[in-house]
Amino acid sequence: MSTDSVSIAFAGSGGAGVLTAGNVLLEAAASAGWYAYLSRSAGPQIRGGESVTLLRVSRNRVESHDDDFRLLLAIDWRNFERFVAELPLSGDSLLIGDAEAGPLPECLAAYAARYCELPLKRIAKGMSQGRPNMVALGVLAAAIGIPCDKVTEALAHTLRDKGQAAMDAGAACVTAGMECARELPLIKLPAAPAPRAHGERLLITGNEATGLGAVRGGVRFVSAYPITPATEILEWLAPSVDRLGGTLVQAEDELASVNQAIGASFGGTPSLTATSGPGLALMLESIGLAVAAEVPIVVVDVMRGGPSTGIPTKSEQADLGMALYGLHGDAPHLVLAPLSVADCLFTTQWAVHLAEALQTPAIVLSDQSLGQSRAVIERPADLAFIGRRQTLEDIGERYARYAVTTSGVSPMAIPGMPGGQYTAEGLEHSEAGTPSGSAADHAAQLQKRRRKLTDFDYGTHWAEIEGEATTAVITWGSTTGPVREALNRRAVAGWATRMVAMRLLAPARPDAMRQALDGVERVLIVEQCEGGQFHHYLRAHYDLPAEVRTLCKPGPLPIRPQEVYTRIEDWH
Amino acid sequence: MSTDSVSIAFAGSGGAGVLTAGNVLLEAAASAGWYAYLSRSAGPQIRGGESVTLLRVSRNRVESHDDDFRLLLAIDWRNFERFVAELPLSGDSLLIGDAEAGPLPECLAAYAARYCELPLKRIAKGMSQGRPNMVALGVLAAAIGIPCDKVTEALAHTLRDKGQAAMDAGAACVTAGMECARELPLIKLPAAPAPRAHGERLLITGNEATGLGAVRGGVRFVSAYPITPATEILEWLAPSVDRLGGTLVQAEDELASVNQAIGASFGGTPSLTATSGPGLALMLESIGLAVAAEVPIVVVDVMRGGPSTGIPTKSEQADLGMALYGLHGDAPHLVLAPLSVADCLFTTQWAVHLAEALQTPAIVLSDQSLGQSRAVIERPADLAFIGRRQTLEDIGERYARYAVTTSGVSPMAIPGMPGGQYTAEGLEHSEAGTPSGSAADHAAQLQKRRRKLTDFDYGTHWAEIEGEATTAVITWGSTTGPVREALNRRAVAGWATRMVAMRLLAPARPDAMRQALDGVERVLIVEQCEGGQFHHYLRAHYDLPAEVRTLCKPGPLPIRPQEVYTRIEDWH
Amino acid sequence: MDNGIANPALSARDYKSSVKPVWCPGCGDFSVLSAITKTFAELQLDPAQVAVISGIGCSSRIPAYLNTYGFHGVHGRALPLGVGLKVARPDLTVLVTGGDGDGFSIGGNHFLHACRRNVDITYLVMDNQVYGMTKGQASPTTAPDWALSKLTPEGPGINPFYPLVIALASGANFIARASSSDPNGTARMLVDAIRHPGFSFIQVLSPCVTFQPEQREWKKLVHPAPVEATSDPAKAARRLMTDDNLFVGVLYQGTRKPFQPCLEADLEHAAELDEAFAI
Amino acid sequence: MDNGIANPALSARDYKSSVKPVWCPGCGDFSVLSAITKTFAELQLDPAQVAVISGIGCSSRIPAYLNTYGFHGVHGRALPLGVGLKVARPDLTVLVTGGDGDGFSIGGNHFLHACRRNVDITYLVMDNQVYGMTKGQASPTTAPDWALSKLTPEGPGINPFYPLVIALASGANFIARASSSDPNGTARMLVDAIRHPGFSFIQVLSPCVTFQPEQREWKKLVHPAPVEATSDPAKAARRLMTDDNLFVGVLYQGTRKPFQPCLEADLEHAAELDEAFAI
Ligand SMILES: Cc1ncc(C[n+]2csc(CCOP(=O)(O)OP(=O)(O)O)c2C)c(N)n1
Ligand SMILES: Cc1ncc(C[n+]2csc(CCOP(=O)(O)OP(=O)(O)O)c2C)c(N)n1
Ligand code: SF4
Ligand code: SF4
Ligand SMILES: [Mg+2]
Ligand SMILES: [Mg+2]
Repeated sequence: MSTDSVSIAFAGSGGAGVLTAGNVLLEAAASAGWYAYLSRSAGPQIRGGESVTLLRVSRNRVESHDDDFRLLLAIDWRNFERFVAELPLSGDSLLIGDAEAGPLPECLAAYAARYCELPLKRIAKGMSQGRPNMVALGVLAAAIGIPCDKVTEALAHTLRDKGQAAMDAGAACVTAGMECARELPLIKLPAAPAPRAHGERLLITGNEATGLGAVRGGVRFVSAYPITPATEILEWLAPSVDRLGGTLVQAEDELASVNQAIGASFGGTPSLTATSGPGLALMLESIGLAVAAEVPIVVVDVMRGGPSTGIPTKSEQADLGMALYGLHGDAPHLVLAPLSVADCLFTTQWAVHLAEALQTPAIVLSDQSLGQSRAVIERPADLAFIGRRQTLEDIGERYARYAVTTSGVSPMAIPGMPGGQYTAEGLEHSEAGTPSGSAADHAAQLQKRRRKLTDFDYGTHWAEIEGEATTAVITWGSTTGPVREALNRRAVAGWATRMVAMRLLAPARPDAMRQALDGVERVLIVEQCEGGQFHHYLRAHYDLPAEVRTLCKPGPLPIRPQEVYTRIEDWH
Repeated sequence: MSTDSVSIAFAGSGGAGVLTAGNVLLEAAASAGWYAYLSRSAGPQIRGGESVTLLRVSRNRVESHDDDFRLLLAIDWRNFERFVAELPLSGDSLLIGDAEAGPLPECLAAYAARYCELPLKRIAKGMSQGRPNMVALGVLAAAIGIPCDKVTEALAHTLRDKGQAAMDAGAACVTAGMECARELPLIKLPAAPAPRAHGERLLITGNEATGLGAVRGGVRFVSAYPITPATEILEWLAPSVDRLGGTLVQAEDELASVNQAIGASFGGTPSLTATSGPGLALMLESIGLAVAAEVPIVVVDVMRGGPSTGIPTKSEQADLGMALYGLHGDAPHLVLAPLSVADCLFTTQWAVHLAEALQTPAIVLSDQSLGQSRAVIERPADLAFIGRRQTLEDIGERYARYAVTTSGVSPMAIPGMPGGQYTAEGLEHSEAGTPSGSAADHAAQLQKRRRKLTDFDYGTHWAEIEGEATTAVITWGSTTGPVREALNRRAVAGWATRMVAMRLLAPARPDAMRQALDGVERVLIVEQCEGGQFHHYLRAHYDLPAEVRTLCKPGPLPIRPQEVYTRIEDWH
Repeated sequence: MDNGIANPALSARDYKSSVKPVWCPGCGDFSVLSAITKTFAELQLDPAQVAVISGIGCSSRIPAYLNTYGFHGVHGRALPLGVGLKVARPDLTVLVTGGDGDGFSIGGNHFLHACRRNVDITYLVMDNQVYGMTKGQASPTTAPDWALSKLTPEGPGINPFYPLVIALASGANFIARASSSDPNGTARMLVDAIRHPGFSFIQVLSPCVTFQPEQREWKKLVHPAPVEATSDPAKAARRLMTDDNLFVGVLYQGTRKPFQPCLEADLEHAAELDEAFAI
Repeated sequence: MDNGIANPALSARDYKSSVKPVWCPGCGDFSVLSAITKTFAELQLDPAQVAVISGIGCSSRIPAYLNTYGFHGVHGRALPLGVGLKVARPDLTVLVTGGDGDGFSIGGNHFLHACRRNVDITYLVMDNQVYGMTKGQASPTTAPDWALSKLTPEGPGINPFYPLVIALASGANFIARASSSDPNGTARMLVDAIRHPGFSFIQVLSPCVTFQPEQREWKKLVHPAPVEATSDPAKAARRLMTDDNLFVGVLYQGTRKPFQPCLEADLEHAAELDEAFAI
């Protein structure tokens, strides 16, 4: 458990407003200078079901949850047992319930000693427009020490469209809540870090950051078919890409959306679509077309629990195999994964750049835990690599769209360029693009399409590599958060460990990995997937040290730093 | 090059009828007691394009082509250069052309010394209803020594619907052709093996054998969407499954066909569909549903050149990755591959059995070279393992469709069974089938679905293992033919080699492989795929000896026995 | 558990399962669920002889709430599941259910072809002119100027999909519209639809109170069809030319023969088929 | 190579590429190809400003035979390729082509939704009532009793798909039927279709001489539409009720506004969007 941060949970059913209150607290903590990370878990109901908001506030950058929660406040306990597995508590966790909400549920009996009741509802009732969630907000703020003015500021911001009366009522509730928390044993946060200039940090979800990365990368056409948990990317992009002179089109299904993106990109516009596992499955045939016809597109898969419809609102890293190998035929393409909420921006932008530079589809594997969590992040620099496609410059005697060049990348004519006319072709073809079944053309085109990916200089972005040691942890995507935290704790405890968190999964780069594992004698592989897909991928494409361990766990529960820590410690 | 067999090629454009004549010769050789194997290659035209028929006749079982062709007869040379790569000739190959067809093409100049012209067209013109292909048939039969009566018998069989006059004309042409071949240097075949009773052997294509395996396995519902080179499976099944009291439905697309099969199987009828790469890609989402809802189906993918539309009429083994890993989420399922034309029957039947026994989808990876080739095979025994599903017997207090049993297989209620009502569910679910997002249910169901596959006793069928040696070749599917032939030649040359030809690809069975590789110090991996998909699969799931070599070549040219031979020989 | 054979008099509640719906309070789908159980009771169907098949969406959750066989498939593919099941098992009563997104957007092709194919199943679509489950995006039946989805902030801007028109144009054999505000009327219509041979289609106006709250008004706006059901497609087409999309009733009852291959064998053993290949 | 800008008078052959068609001798698609090149010449389109998009099938091979930009996509997905291209590049002339299998079977959903969406593209389907490329199976437009496919030896047995009816029912803005036996007439119609704003659909009867040889007779059977093109959908619908599927002419010319988002920016840099998240 981290000592630099405090993790709290806030539960309630129906329209109790725990998410609103949680977000106000997040915003308050952020503007007071802390880092923070918020996620939310809800029951299966479409609306009005029970839910819990999980918030972690920290002195340092933080983009995943801790091992356990120091404080749990419930406005009511309805169906609370649904969340208990997601809410590890420790012996000294503080539990707060509303006095009118009935007894502490059976499943929390072990923590009864640190349970106290507060009259949240009663206080709210006693105030004009009083709401228990706002009183609770005050309690929580006081309990961890978020300054009152920051909370009321954030509250005013949230309620700005509801009028002054609502804001005043909310502020009064918060004050009352803070008052009422006076007698609680407090769990003070370490002081906030030094204040930062406006705009140096962003408060953003992974899905929003993905959208931002897309438009920064130059995406100006987006096709959409809604699916949980990817929809927010599309919803954020709809007005945003529009303001930048592009557009978003809602398609009839994923077969249409991916082909719309391919069509738009054929026309020269960097294009993207976002989906989740079931939608990506439907797109695979056409992603293969983009490989063969060499049309850049970016497809974001915000992974959720599988297989099939699975657990649509929970996170898992189990679409890796599909993203890597799911296309028919030999179809080399790019697969990338953001390593944190912040990295959703960088990785998506990089994906656009790579797809455009290499004229190939890029699949970006985000997941629900990145996409739907909101965090304070450093504002990423406005990187230069806006997607640039190598387009036709001079028309030679005969333009050959699929010319076998040294790099494997062939200059692309864009409709409108005189003399560049060619047919983008999904059949195997000659350099000119004419359909061909000859062994020589097939081999040449297969090799060129592979070579352009393997020979490209990806620089150091392929992975985040930290620490010098003989023990290494290899991970990818969202599990990087808990891994990094575990390794930081090990460092504090005096144990060095190397971390290799992979951002670029395809093409495989065995040489880069060899260097990254130089001197490493044993590795732990961490992934959130029952079948060990990442582990098998590593075995298939890389040479690993003889001693390999795995921490492969399916969703929906996140992997906790302590699990990683223990799995390494056990080794000794 | 084999000395027990003779390989010949017969080329011609337009309606020259080289396929008909080739098939007559095949049938004649078969009924005279030889083994034989025929494949065909055609230009891109839908009809009337140039084509070449490749026939190998042998004393022993033969189900793939040899290294080169001893005889090439062309009725004309139009676009012949298209085929030249598929038609390796040796220095002593005999070339025959029609006297009126113009000079030997440039690309065959090297073989001019063994070229002779025959007046095929002129002879045909001189006869009533004479056709050059029939004259050529006589030439070929004489050249390799197929008895005249067998040829005329086979011809009569082929022309049975065209009337006596046509048969007589054909027979006269054959006789004239045989006559005209008198002066040729002959390439006599070794004597035919001893005659066999009618019905002990079959003359069949891989696609037909697949259909036969399906109905033998118990399939009684087939859904269809045409695609090259899988259509013939469906076309054979349409009337056949009907005669057995089932039916075939042509669907609007592959999304529909796979779901029709799942629906029919949910109703208790063993079901199958067949497709090729692009179609399988479209089916993946729904195959994941069959995994999650535990509904058996068989999907045959007759692989063709990829990626995308690729080379639809040519063979490749490059859909392996998609078949193994292409489903989203952790979705264990079966993947099998027939090892020869004959084995299409066994493997498909076994796939139906396994799918039914394990309540899961099975993907069968055949390919164009198996599916569209016709061969003489031993009639397979009528095996007992007709698909048997473990269905509901007693209704306990509460029937739990997805009960976590020791084997992982849960008795399945079939609509109509009183008290068995449940909802087949693609969402993660409890044992009862109620949607559940709980970590415990998810883990239990994921593990059960994996366990039922890994714990099943597959016996020895998972691979064909031959030879005792420290050097082994591992292969799968259709490349087994040339591998086996290469190893037989090595055996003749006094070198022992072990062969492991995998029929069951998923689930991976590392223990079985460990045993199969016991004592093996080095392995050669053979596959027809540019990207080394099989090689990576083996690395991912099995422990291989330190010394590993690969022979990974894309289509469309087949891997020849000599390539395998040389690749091993090089090692020394 | 009552399996419906011992006891000939089943009531609507005998067709309900114990699973609690995930729907929002007030959602129209509750009434549709009750219309379905009423229908089954009216027809005295053996629950074990009924299969209810769906795709994905709020409305597609229905099978789990019924005590019949059920299949909760993937998004948009309920119809081919139902078609395959019915063709292979003509003895079952097959009801396919789902939403406007599931049926007309991603599933539009199967709708077209199921109408053409005319297998004897019934397809009930709970039309709320929105994707409920994914939290409120435009569906094919949404008005072009509906600007409440973040995905299409200025409205989808495209011509709506008219389910009855398409059903008629592609050859459905029974076509009707119902309203969830009248579960008894819906049940009566569903009884007729199930009894009618061939492919029957019912569009049920079923409000999404969360994302299309103004649909609560539907119950006041719907009105009985001004004309009788017809078996003349031309008449039905003319009727639809002046459709306000709010009449409730049976539009069309055709006489096309259902698609149902005969499932009788004339061979006993599959191995008899080897003979064609014997040398 | 002539790029069409230097020379203002382009003839039909300037739009042909040097690739030799794979079609069977006598295939109707040859005439369609020539109708297309005639159309482009008539409109004097710059070949570099034209994109011809298709799926998979004999008919879908057309792009390679033209000297314009082209896209030979996957089976059934030509329309979304064309829609995406046109929306992102409204300056181009986008012609989508293909077959009845590609467009109405696997691609049926995109056809429905492209008609609704009304993007300003033209869709030309070479209807031969068969899957030519896969060697002769029934397509949606095949007669129910056509028993020449091994896949459906007793005929598909299902109601045909009526392309004009579906186009009208789902809101296409220009609807016509042509015959490959009259390439000049087809070209005239295609000129009108391309000029007409919004989604234009032309069904071209184009015989498959190999698998539907009796379609050679079409050239004798087709006849001009007995009535003028209308802009009234009801009138068009009535006209289709007595359709013998062999009239040739424009059925319907609507006035719906094409779907085309404005592509003007009001922000210069994407990074300006960060501000909404700034702390
Ligand atoms: C392949 C796929 N794409 C997208 C989704 C996400 N999704 C789930 S339900 C739904 C729409 C449901 O709308 P509708 O059918 O109208 O049902 P309602 O919720 O309105 O009853 C969508 C898009 C999915 N589950 N699968
Ligand atoms: C996903 C997929 N399924 C099936 C096929 C096989 N296929 C190729 S063309 C075709 C039908 C073509 O029919 P149509 O569009 O009418 O074109 P025609 O050949 O008649 O001109 C089919 C089924 C394919 N290429 N891809
Ligand atoms: S979101 Fe709409 S459709 Fe879904 S349950 Fe709620 S009210 Fe019903
Ligand atoms: S098969 Fe038919 S459609 Fe295809 S090229 Fe030949 S005639 Fe034309
Ligand atoms: Mg809906
Ligand atoms: Mg066709």
